[in-house]
Amino acid sequence: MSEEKKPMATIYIMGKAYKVPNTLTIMKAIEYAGYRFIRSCGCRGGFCGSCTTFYRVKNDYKLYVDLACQKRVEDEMYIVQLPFIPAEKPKWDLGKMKPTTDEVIRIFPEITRCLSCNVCTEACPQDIEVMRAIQALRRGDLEDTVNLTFDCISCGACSMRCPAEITHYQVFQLARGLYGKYETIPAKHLVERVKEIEEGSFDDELSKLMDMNVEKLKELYKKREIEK
Amino acid sequence: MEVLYYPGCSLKNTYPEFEKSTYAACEKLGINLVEIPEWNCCGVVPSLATDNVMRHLGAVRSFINAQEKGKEIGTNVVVTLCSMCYNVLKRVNLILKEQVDTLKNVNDFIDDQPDYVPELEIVHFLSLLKNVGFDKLKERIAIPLRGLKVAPYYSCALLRPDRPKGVPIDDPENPTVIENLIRSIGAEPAEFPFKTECCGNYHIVFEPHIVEMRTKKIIGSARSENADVILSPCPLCTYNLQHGNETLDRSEQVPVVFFTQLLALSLDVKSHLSTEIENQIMKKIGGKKFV
Amino acid sequence: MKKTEIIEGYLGYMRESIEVVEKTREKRLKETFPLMSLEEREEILKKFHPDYKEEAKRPVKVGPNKGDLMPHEVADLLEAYPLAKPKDIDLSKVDFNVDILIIGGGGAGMTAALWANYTGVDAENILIVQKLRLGDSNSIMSQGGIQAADKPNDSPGLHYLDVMGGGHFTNDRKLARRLVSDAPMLVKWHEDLGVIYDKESDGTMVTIHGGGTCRKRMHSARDYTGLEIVRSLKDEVLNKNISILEFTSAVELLTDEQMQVAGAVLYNMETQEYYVAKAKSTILTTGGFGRLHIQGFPTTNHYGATADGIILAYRVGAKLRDLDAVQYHPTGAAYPEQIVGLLVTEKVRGLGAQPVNKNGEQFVYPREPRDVEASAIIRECYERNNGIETPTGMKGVWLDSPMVEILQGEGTIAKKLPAMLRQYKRFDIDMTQDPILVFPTLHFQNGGVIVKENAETTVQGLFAAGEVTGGTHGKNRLMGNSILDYSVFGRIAGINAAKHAKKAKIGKLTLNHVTKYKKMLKEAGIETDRKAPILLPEYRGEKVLSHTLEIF
Amino acid sequence: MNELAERVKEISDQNVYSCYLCGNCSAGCMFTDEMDTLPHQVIALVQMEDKDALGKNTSWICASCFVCSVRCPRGLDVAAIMEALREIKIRERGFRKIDLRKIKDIEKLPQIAITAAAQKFTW
Repeated sequence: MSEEKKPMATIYIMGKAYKVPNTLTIMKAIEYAGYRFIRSCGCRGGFCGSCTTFYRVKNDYKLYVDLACQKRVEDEMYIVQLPFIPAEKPKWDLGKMKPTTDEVIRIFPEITRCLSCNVCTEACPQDIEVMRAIQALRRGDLEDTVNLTFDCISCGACSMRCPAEITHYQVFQLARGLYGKYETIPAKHLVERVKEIEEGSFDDELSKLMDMNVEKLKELYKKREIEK
Repeated sequence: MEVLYYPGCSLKNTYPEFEKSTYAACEKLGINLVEIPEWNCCGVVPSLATDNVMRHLGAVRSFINAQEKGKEIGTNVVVTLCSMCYNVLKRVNLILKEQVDTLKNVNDFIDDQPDYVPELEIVHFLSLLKNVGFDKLKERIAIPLRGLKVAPYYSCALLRPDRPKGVPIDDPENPTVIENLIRSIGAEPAEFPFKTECCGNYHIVFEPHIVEMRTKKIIGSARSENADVILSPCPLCTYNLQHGNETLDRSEQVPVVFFTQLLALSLDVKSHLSTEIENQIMKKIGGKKFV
Repeated sequence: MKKTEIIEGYLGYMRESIEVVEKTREKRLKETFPLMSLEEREEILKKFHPDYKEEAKRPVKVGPNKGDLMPHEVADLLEAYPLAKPKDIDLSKVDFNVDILIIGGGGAGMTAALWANYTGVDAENILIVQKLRLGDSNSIMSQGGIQAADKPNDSPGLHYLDVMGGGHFTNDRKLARRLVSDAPMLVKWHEDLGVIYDKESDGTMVTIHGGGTCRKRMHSARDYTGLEIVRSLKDEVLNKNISILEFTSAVELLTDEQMQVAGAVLYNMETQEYYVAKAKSTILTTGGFGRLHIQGFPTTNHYGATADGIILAYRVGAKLRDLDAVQYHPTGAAYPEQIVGLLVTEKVRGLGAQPVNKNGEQFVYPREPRDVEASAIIRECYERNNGIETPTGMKGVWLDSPMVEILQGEGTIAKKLPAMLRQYKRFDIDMTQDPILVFPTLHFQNGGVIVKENAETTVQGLFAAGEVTGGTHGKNRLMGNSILDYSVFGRIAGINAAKHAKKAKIGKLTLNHVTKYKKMLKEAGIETDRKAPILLPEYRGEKVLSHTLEIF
Repeated sequence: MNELAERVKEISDQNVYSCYLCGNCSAGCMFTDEMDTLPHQVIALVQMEDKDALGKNTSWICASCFVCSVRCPRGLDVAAIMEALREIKIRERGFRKIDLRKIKDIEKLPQIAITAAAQKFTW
């Protein structure tokens, strides 16, 4: 199909109308329109959370949030991006903390203001049940909080919508850190292997392999058994 | 008997002994508490603003979850232990029963859950015990706490305000339900003029001296009545009273325990009292159960 | 069913092929396609791997690697002029004077910063400059996992054999040995930082196979492994108060009269101001070159993967290796158009999904080393013509993802591949029910700056770690060894840069190497207005670009 | 009804003109030692549309114990009137009574206390 014949959509980038092919993602459409990203563009694959985009569509009061790299444009879309979440990151030392909600509240007392309005959940482009996760934390259920928020990419859309001014993505990072550090069982075999390596248990094996010529190495490689 | 149970943040985070002693007692009494799944924070203090229903949402979401769970197990009774939670939940539920517009408003706003049909009954655990009957309870007591003098501290949230009608669990000016409980477990209630006075509530956060002023008076009153312990239904009062105790000389302090802990002790199940307090009590009643 | 009608994400004619795939599924569940012999591998690579296309490469004309074959896209940048003229930069005014300058804030950069800090360099004496936001990198995108030989049936030796075999025995053996020996220690470090790896209830790591592994040693955190590690690193870097400059790139390294690297000229991408950053040790952790779109391939890489590091290093005389070896990940998304080129993690195959052609037949062992697997898919699409063509004219083969649910139990994809599931759901495709269409995509820069075992480059004062370096993986990296690479060598770079900073004496700052490089370009007869590094790719619409005026 | 009284009614559904200033609320209040103005006096100020009512510390010292509300012979919910006065201030743009991040000894406080303070002193 030639460029001109492609079905087009009209989108409003910060209020200005542009015609763009309707198969593009918001990100590619903004570029097509002539913008070059410095901010609001990162991994382009749905992992980094930098391209959070707020939009409305015609005849709809609802405010939508999606990642620009993961959302296809629609006709009559009114778009603005969130280049930065205005928030300092509070500092903490996980090593000196306990895995409790009280510790999280010590850093983020504002989570006690959660109104259960659930607007955060509506805002999350990762479909995380954000309010549920905050409330799980209030219930002292760190594990539930972690499981609910594991897919959080810290885009901060929730935090821009929250009437209680919670910066959820930071709260969840702390919760996951505490859980990971204190509430998961350390892998025993890992500790043992680190010790074996430190003691030099594999030095001979490795040195032998290092000194081996390529042909012999290839032989060994071919002969290695693949674990089922 | 199977009822729905709303724990609240304190029982899960601050005072697990309150919940654990209750579970222990309930098992003995044949009461099955079914925790509401995914309950939300109630907000602790009810919003008195009539033009802002946002602050009721946490309670309503818990009602919805309770309602759905209730359908499964066949009950509409929600029991609370924390008196602050009780006050908020009771009040909001009554408002929703009375005010059709408010109910519609919150149901419309909460579009991600089923509608709330205000048919739940919010009951404080003390009322539940009262309904079971203190006489009947008395029959189950294994270790009567004879000789133990207990100051019944109601504080505010179980008694006030009577608006919407039906919030108080007893007469706001002269309640007796805790005294009845104390008697049924074999202990002696102290005459306690400060039993319905306020501990200072949330002022502990920014104006702790207000709480200190209040709790010193309350503890002093209990002490002058020779109370061995103060019995509390409220985690916040308990915290504030303990804070008050810390500002006093050891000789002037009166230990504060949750009512369910004494109940559990008298039923000869795990009270989750601190060893020190449990020993003190057992010594006082001449019991053999030294931990 | 209409051929052009869209049914649950797929066009009608694709649905017809999916039906065939469904028909053969039961039979395939019991079959394993045989592994290729080393000879077969060599043959298929020569015939189908894009690296073996002679016309895609040329010998570079200048510098330490003069005469080495490189993709045109890389040679173009090595044979390009600097962005800034040395005489326009006032080196007498130093804006940042630090012990350690780290260029690139992805996994390698943050790991290096933390270990430099652990080694005794104060947080304020470490500066990370990052073109995008801290952590926005390929590191955060890696899904599959990290390899470490930490199970009783495994050993660093077996891991070493896999690394060497995957790299076709072209690896720097010392680096490979370091990679496998330090692996368990780094995973342990992550565990201590609070990284939540997938574990059994008794704490045992859940490990699976990756392409080219003989033991199940891939540790993951669902399919957000990179995200989970990077956000933990980022949190730690911020907690330690390490200095960070975001939206700032390094446009040139600085040297002193002794030709030691002594920092860099930085460029604030937003205000266009430059800064002079003086450092006793400089660490390059700039990542790779995916966004150069070698041979026009789509890429899995993040926006800033533009090869800046190798350009900067090359200009100060650092030697490079293996830049002719480009890794095409066998399974990039080929459909829908919106996500073409994005990664379909190898973990999908690790959990049992088979690549199958339009007739529902297997044509390759699902977990050959990446280059071999990619070549087999290219062969299936173009020589044997058994691919499925998309509306944009691309071809791909099916990756039979519903097999994961059958083999590992219903709900496995939601639990172990939430990112993949979400990505397809966004475009109405349910990968638990339907296969997904894949084709190789540009994934990794196998080669890069030559480093010694201590992460130092061939130039004094310059260290490097992660994808910007070459040697560890030889001509082909295995899955799960890139997180490992930046972890192991990020740590080593941090420690050794810290040690070096303690004794280094930096003289007068110069850009003499740039002047010299320009002279070299002129002498080689390179007349061009190409400039490098390019910092960010250019994706603006052609119509716009052909109508721009530079007025402000 | 004056504008301030109107606003109080809007928020609390309480008509301050019902109050005949008997002082029962102030007599029963356990916190008057801390107040610069007694509860019934503040109500009088509202009746007179004296904006000073909003500047008095009375409503902020009120601990919502509801003794006043229970004892009011006119059936007024005095605690709700105090809440209305707080709310009027809290809803003002830029007004900030407390900063939760600056609570002293926060690690010692239970969630219930912080939540209650947050509910009463922030919007």
